[in-house]
Amino acid sequence: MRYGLLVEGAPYSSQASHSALRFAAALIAKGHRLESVFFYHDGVYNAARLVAPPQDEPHLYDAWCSLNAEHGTRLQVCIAAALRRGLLDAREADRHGKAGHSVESPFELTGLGQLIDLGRAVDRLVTFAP
Amino acid sequence: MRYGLLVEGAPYSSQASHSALRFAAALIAKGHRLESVFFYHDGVYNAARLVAPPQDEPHLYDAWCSLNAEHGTRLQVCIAAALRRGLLDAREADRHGKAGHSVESPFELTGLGQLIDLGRAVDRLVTFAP
Amino acid sequence: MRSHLPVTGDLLVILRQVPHGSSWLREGLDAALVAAAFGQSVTLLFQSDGVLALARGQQSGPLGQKGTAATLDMLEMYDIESLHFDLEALERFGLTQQDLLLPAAGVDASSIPQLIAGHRLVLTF
Amino acid sequence: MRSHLPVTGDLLVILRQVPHGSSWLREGLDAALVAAAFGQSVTLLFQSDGVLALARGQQSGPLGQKGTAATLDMLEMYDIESLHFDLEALERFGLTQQDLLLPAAGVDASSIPQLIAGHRLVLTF
Amino acid sequence: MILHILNRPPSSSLAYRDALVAMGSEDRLLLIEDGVLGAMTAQVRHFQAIDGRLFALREDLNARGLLGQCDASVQVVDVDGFVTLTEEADKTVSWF
Amino acid sequence: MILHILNRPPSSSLAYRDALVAMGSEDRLLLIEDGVLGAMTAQVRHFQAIDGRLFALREDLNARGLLGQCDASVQVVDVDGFVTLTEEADKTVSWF
Repeated sequence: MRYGLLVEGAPYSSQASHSALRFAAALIAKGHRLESVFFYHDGVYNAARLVAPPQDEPHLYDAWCSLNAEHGTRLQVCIAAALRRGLLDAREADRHGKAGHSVESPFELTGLGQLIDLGRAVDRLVTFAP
Repeated sequence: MRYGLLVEGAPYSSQASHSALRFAAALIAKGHRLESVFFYHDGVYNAARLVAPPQDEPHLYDAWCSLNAEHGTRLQVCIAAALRRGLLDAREADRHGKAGHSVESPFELTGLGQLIDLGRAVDRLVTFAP
Repeated sequence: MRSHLPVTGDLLVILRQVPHGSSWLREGLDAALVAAAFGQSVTLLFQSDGVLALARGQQSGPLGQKGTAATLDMLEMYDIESLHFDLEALERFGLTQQDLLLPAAGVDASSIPQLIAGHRLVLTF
Repeated sequence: MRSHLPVTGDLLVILRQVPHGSSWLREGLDAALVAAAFGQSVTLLFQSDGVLALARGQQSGPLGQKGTAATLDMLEMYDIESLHFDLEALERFGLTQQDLLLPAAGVDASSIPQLIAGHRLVLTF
Repeated sequence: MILHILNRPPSSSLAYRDALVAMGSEDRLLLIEDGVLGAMTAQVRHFQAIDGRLFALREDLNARGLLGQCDASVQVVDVDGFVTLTEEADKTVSWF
Repeated sequence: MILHILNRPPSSSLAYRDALVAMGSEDRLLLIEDGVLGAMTAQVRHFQAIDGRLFALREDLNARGLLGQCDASVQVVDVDGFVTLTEEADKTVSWF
């Protein structure tokens, strides 16, 4: 089956990201395909490129990147939710006249329409909330 | 009286920052002094320098900066909570080998000990949680 | 106004949070509006504390926060006309249909499973 | 073990959240440890769902998340020995003192206001 | 006197129980943010144990259109009144 | 059959009421994260209306040291079982 995940919790603050990553690994191991993870609400904070978690905690950012690298899962971040939380890629930073950026590939800023498309394209969309 | 505030909610996600800013203005107008706002838990996201909120919403980041500029209120961010959420100043970014930074003055990354000091120094410490 | 079930469609958005206290309500309404703009048939259910999103007399917050009442006016523009609210929750707050700022259909608890079953995708906020 | 009140001190940290589900518990314990390291006298109260922080048998999460059980072992090292838990909450979960991994004093609901009154600063997590 | 501050409504969160249990006989409770739902006539029974010591923040009632639904037993204060309550209290405790 | 997923405990949040009201007669409820507190023998009465259709995630019970407290009426599944539940369901709805 084709799956999509909707992640709405900030990393480390809530267990949502941990649960979603665990579920992602399990569904892929069972032979399903994970098309995309869409980050919304505080879930957009998962895309913050500068995270420096303690050594003895899971590195959630790297885990998302691995999911993308190994399985081609897209990491889509709601742009409206991201901008008001300080998450800008180089293009948006430029457009808003800010020096520096806080989001980069493989995370991509996209419109909410991509969440609707995802919901239409996949067989199952599972939400992990804070 | 001398006041301190503890802010634990992310901006825009919860009302905590709005309530704290409103309370700050009122206590200062009544002749009290606001020594410091300490940001902990998801409150540390208030320090994200790249925020680009919609035009028709209050600009919370700028409001914090005004509080500092006009009243000398310190804006202290728990460094441990900040690092695991991707909030690094130039010095921490350098120390962790990251290019770019997401926190800058007047926000300052400090240890939790500063919260304890604040609690000891002020007459009232009021918490705004998500 | 009572709801005539079954109501079916592409997307059901369930709104359960209070206006102003968090961004959930706004983000839920944004999802509904975008889905409608993409040509999906969208139904809204205001459940639990979410019924207060429909209360008359909402205003901006003291810092000028918009809240969500203005966004509700946009629902009609986007052809989202299937609005439902949790009758039991309205009663829990001592409100009546006259206190609501939009025409919406009351549903009792036993009808909510049908609403959910009738939509391909359900998002809760 | 019952608590002998009044208990007084500089800082009371009230812990009300479940291990693993959020960072509240960890951040509350960190605040307590730092305060103790700064020479403050610190009391902990595990209230409501927070009593589960004291449950025996906690483990790492499936991604290797530490949780907070290991941090509890550090309390003694930092001379935080005034540990209290909400008796009613323990009962709510069907647990007894034998299920707890640390010696702590049970307090009934009527004693919680005294604990709060006895400390200069109270932080809730 | 200690000022307790609650920002969750009793209609969806049981945080109000933790706050009530923690209150001494002179303590006061201020409802703010979504907590003001507890001040509505249809909800205020959750706080009957502290009748006369219950406050609600006017700005938060207003923003939600609920000022007219606020029970007569609740003392409504604006943000200046919130500051005054903290002046009069020995300390504050927040519940969420 | 629809799979409902709940991550809040009935001891502090009333989200479980919204979930139960929303469940059809064949639907299933999976407790995850802090929601697994509801699977404890002392708490499971909140879910008696859906007896036989209540599941709890093993990993989350384990991390909290609560596997031994889980009521016999609850079907404990690991994360593979979670995936299977989503395969068998027409869709999922999350409550929080």
